[in-house]
Amino acid sequence: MSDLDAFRAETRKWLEANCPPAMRKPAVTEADACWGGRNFKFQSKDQETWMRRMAERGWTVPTWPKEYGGGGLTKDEAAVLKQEMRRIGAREPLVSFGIWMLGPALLKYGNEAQKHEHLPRIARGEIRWCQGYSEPGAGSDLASLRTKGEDGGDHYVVTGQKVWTSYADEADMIFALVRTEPDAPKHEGISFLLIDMEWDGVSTKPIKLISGKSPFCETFFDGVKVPKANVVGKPGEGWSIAKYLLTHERTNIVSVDSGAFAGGDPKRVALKHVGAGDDGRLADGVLRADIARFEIDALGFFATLERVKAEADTGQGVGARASTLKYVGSELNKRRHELVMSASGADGLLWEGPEETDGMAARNWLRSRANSIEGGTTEVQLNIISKRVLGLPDA
Amino acid sequence: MSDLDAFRAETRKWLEANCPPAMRKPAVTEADACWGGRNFKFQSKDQETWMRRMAERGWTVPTWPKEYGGGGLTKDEAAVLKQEMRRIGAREPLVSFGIWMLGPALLKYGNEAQKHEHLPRIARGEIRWCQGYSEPGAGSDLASLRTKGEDGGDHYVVTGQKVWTSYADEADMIFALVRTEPDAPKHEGISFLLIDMEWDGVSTKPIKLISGKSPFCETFFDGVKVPKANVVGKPGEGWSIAKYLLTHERTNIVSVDSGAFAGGDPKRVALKHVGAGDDGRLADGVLRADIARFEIDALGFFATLERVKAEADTGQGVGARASTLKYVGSELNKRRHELVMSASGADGLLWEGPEETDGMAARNWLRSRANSIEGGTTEVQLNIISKRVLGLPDA
Amino acid sequence: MSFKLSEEQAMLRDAAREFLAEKSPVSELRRLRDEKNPDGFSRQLWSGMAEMGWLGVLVPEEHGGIGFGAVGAGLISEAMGRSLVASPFLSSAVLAAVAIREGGTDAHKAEHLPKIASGERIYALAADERPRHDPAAIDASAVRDGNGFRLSGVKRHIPEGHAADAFVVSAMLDGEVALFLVEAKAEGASTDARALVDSRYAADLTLNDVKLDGGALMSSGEAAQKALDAALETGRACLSAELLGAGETAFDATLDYLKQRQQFGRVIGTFQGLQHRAAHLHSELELTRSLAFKALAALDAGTPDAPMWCAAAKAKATAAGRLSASEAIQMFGGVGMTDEFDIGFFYKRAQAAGEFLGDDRFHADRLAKINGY
Amino acid sequence: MSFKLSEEQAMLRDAAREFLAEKSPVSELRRLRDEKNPDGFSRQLWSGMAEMGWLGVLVPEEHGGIGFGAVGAGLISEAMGRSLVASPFLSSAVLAAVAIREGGTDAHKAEHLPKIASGERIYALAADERPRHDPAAIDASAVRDGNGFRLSGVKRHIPEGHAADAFVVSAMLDGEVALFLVEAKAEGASTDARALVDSRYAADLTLNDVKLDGGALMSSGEAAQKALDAALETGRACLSAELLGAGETAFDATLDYLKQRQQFGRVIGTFQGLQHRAAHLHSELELTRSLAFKALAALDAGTPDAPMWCAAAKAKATAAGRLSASEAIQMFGGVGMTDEFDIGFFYKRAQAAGEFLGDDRFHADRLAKINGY
Repeated sequence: MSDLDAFRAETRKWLEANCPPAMRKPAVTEADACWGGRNFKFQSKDQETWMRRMAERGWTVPTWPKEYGGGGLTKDEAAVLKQEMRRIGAREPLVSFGIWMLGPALLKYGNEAQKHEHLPRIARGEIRWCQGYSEPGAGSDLASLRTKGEDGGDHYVVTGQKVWTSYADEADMIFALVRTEPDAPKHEGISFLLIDMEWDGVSTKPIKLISGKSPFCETFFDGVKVPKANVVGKPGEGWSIAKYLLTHERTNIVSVDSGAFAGGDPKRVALKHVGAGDDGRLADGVLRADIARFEIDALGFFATLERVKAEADTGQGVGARASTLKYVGSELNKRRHELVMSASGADGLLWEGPEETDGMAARNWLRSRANSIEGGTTEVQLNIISKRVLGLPDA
Repeated sequence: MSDLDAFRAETRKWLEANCPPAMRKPAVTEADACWGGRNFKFQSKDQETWMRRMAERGWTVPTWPKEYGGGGLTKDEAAVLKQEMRRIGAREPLVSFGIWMLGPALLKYGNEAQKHEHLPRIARGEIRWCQGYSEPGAGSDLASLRTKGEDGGDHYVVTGQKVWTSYADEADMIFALVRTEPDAPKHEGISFLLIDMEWDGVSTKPIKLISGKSPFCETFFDGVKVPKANVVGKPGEGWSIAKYLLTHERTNIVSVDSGAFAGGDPKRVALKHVGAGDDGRLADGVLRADIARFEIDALGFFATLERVKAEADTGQGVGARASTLKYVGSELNKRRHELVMSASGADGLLWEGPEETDGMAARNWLRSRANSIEGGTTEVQLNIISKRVLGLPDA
Repeated sequence: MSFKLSEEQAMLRDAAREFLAEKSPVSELRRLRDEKNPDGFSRQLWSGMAEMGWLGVLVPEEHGGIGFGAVGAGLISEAMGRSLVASPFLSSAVLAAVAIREGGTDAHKAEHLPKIASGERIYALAADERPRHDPAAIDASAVRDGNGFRLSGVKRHIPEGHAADAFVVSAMLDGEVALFLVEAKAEGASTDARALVDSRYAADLTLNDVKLDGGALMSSGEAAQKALDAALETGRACLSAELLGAGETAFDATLDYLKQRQQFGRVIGTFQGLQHRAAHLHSELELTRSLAFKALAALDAGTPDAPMWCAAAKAKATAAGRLSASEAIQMFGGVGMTDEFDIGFFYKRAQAAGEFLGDDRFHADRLAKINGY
Repeated sequence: MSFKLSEEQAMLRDAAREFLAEKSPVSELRRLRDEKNPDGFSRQLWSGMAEMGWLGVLVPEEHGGIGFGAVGAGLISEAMGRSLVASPFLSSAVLAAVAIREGGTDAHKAEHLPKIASGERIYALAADERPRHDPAAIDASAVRDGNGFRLSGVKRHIPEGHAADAFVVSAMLDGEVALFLVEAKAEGASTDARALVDSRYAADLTLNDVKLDGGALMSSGEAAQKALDAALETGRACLSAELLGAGETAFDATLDYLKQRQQFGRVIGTFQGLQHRAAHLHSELELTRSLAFKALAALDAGTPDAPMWCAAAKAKATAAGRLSASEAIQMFGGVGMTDEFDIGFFYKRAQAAGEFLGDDRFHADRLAKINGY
């Protein structure tokens, strides 16, 4: 038996013994996820037990080094763990921006003190992080940020405003891009700071979207004192770190799986709301044609995800192809929602009502419009494809 | 009875008496049109009679002044003449680039000698003109032309190459843009010259297109001596004249009428080749959907033509809107041919065969691809719309 | 049939644009929504519109209207689209007015048309029963009962139906379509208001063995079908004009934004990728304008191709209205997604107005049927 | 089912690309056309392909093939698409080979498959009878005659059918589909070669009371239908791969052109309007590649969803192939319209390969049927 087989057997046994049955059902609503943090209220005892048991083994962050609270697993072992969790339908024990974003940044750019201070708390779900990149008016031109950190000797005095800070109102800390060297060139005067949301001068305000309530906030810094020990990497190196994380984020798209389309499949909605005609087929031939073309593209998209993964396994990497997936996937999802709305007819227009699901179709449809804006707009992806993949020249 | 009514009565009577019955049937092939020129062979005695009778009255060019061989009609009278010709289905007695393009240019920019020399011969169908603007490699950037006219005292010595000169192999003369002032800025060193195709050093070669034979030629100038008396307008003014004519040409699009779609209506072709399904409707639902969407846009296009004409009548003019029509109309026509091909199935793929119509569908389809290239590409039209109609700024 | 507006029509258009821009800008819709106004529209504005004579735009002069025809109604609808005016105009002044005008007895016309024109009462057409527009699918039915009828069924998605005082209801009678005039307060009739995505309301009308006297029957058979069709086609053409107004206004806002918004040190309107999309959208709106007014004029002229033009207009206006608002959101970027900006209101209304009386897919399919394939 | 090629498959792909790029560049198609070659393909190249073993790619080893399966055939097809190789590969090595392999008796397999693999004889599948692909519409029919049959009908649009020595013909027998093996020289059989837009030939096969012996019947009923379907699906997946190869090559040529062509003092590849369209086209080709190989792999795996993948692949490949070639013409501009440039050949072949065995519309409609709507 190879080491990996032994690991698999062991893991399977441990999961069987330690994953509470309630944690083997798929998460349905956002509340089913464990986000951790100082003020997090566990939904159930099982949720807490599951998270703590996994954290104890470092398996909330399986590939991080053990000294920082991780599991110290190899990539192959982590893949086995994932497979075994899937096998029994086990939920992720902990989700957080700390795991997805800050962690990788600290592992690559942080100093030892920062790693020891922050990574274990992320791994154990003690501190919930949020991300402070975007600013009002900056849009796709992320580097045009104006939040400033004035040198106060051993600290910076930070003043400015961030926007689209998801869950800032529930987070304990924020990692933020701040312009600390005002005279440096645009991309070189930015630092990557770690800021506690409880410090004086930090406040947040939720953003209402066209789809209604949202996890997004505006976050304000009004003369917040941030110790220089909380700069990740070198002062002025913030842009490189942010770019590294953006690529990291985009690559994650590849982990989208087919389940993403559950709950709003245009053909099912159409068959329910429109029904079949005399020839036994969906009565509106034009809607049928549009759905068929959508399905062809959706099949193409998922087949491409599969292919890109297969090729990444053989060492070709995902790279700028992530932009193709981001572009196709987000446009496709908008089209899906648009078709669901068309197929739903007037029922889809419902905004609120006595049932909890009332208005869901419309709100999901509206929310989907942001798919081609957030995480790099469709226009930015097309620019990246045309330049980095196709090699077309800059103007 | 108003003067216009009197004119109508008189015209009706004259047409009745003078338009040979054979000339009251619609022109079907290109050969049915009378193009005139030194070497023109009339298709029939009737064709010749009709052209000569109309030319005698100046009605081949009804609004040109009488002194230049025109009819001297007012705009309203010319409209009445057109209506009366349509009433009996009378063909145009003479078609030519001289009438459509050179004539208007000479009327606006020519000197008296030029007008007296050239306009009457155009009106009487004696001289057939072609247009020499485009050059190999110039494409949309028309002004980047390199055909040069070196100053030889009382003449220019012209050397260079033109392309897309329609019917150059059948034309008697060419009006051409030639760079006569090599040191002037790009748009200011160009002159508008009148050149006889029989002069030494002029030669032509037909261009074969993807659709097969074409009226387009390459035209070569190898040290051709062109008297300075043959410069229209001032030397260096050629670009303004050409621009004036391009606008003139684009505005002509507005005279496209619904008959343009005759012979290749996707729904008719589909009903013939695909047939109806069990529900009595066109059997392929996706093809049906695409044809329906095409028809909606076609209705929209023709309604827009009608509206633009109505608004032009009330003095709003066509102006940059011609670009919208050009864009929509040419893309629509490409779509039409594409649908006809899809509806025809393998029959549409036929390239040649015993029947004269064999290969027509495919050749027309291929020819239509040039619609969005010739007369200003789709991209150029979109640029014009975005800048001149929408007021978006230049980069 | 002409694209030239008469002097009177041009005056109506200018008056409608001016009045509504002043009295009911988009902020008014936002206010109504934020204060959770139970009507979803302003009764005061409704009176104002009545005073302007607009509620009688499709009502003949002899019944207190101004008889400006479909083009007139379209011009008002277009102006309403420009600032997303919420009101029962479509239901009462268009759909119900035409249904009664074309399908009512002289007595119905004399009694109800003046009240529509004066705005004294609000009427609505109760035609649909399915989630997706399908006015031919009628399960509601009336049975004869003495001199009168008993009517049962559920009519759905009636725009502003919660505010209607009376309904024109399509139902089956003796195996044929018939139109009935039913009071909202009739015993057995009840409405159920539903808040929609566009911050307006639609109602389902439940008819539970409603007793009607003989005078409630407007018409039946072919006459009823013709009146119903006339009302629906006029409604579709007016919605096309409204979508045109909304689409053009969203586009204007986008153009303004493109001209001032900076990214990467450039005004974003200089990016050719956006320029070409804007030029395309402009063309789509040009086609929409032509089709909407062609359809309205064809209705006024009563030409047999009017249904084809109405189908083409509603299909194009739905698609172009949606494209205009969605391109607006995309070009505004993140702020376009926020409730703080007005663009979302345009996008939502485009969807609702697009869906009512059949969306682009419904009408493309219908156009194919009309044209024999 | 995996996207990873085996080592053998990767070698096949590389060999096919190399061999065909060298022996049969696009100029070869032009030469065949200009010299009015009556075959429309090179017999010498055909022998070369046979020597490489490719004509037996779908023939089991026991019958002289290499049995590389659909993925193998797709890799060869893709390489053929890259330089628009004209040959009866699709008809003989794919359609007829699979039809005989799946629907022939042991005797048919033993006799004909080795000849397909060796290239000694050319075979073709005669399935369609209508202008537009519709293999279920079969009017051709066979009647029993002693121990044999008499066969009549007209089968249409058989690619390279003019060069076929024998045909697999679908016809009705006793009210069921049946497959027959018919020699081109049989009395009463005649072909009529037609020059197509892509400078290749297709033939109509007229069967006028052709007398066949009992051994001509390959299979009938469900077995025949299954064999016919297997052949058609494999053909569709291979055409998808061919369209992918042609589409990618046209796109590469366009990218090269965009990088060097100057207009208005700039390389035109710097115009964002063109950049975004190129990026979109790239995405479409990525999806096409995934779908084509997913379909081929599903055929080899024999999974029940193979028809769905084949429909999706052929629909996408047809649309993307057409888009790639038409964008090429548009971006090349006027010169793209001239016969002198190669782009036109790609556009023409994209249309023909797109149409054969069903275009994007046919397959989108079919996908909807397969998926139950």
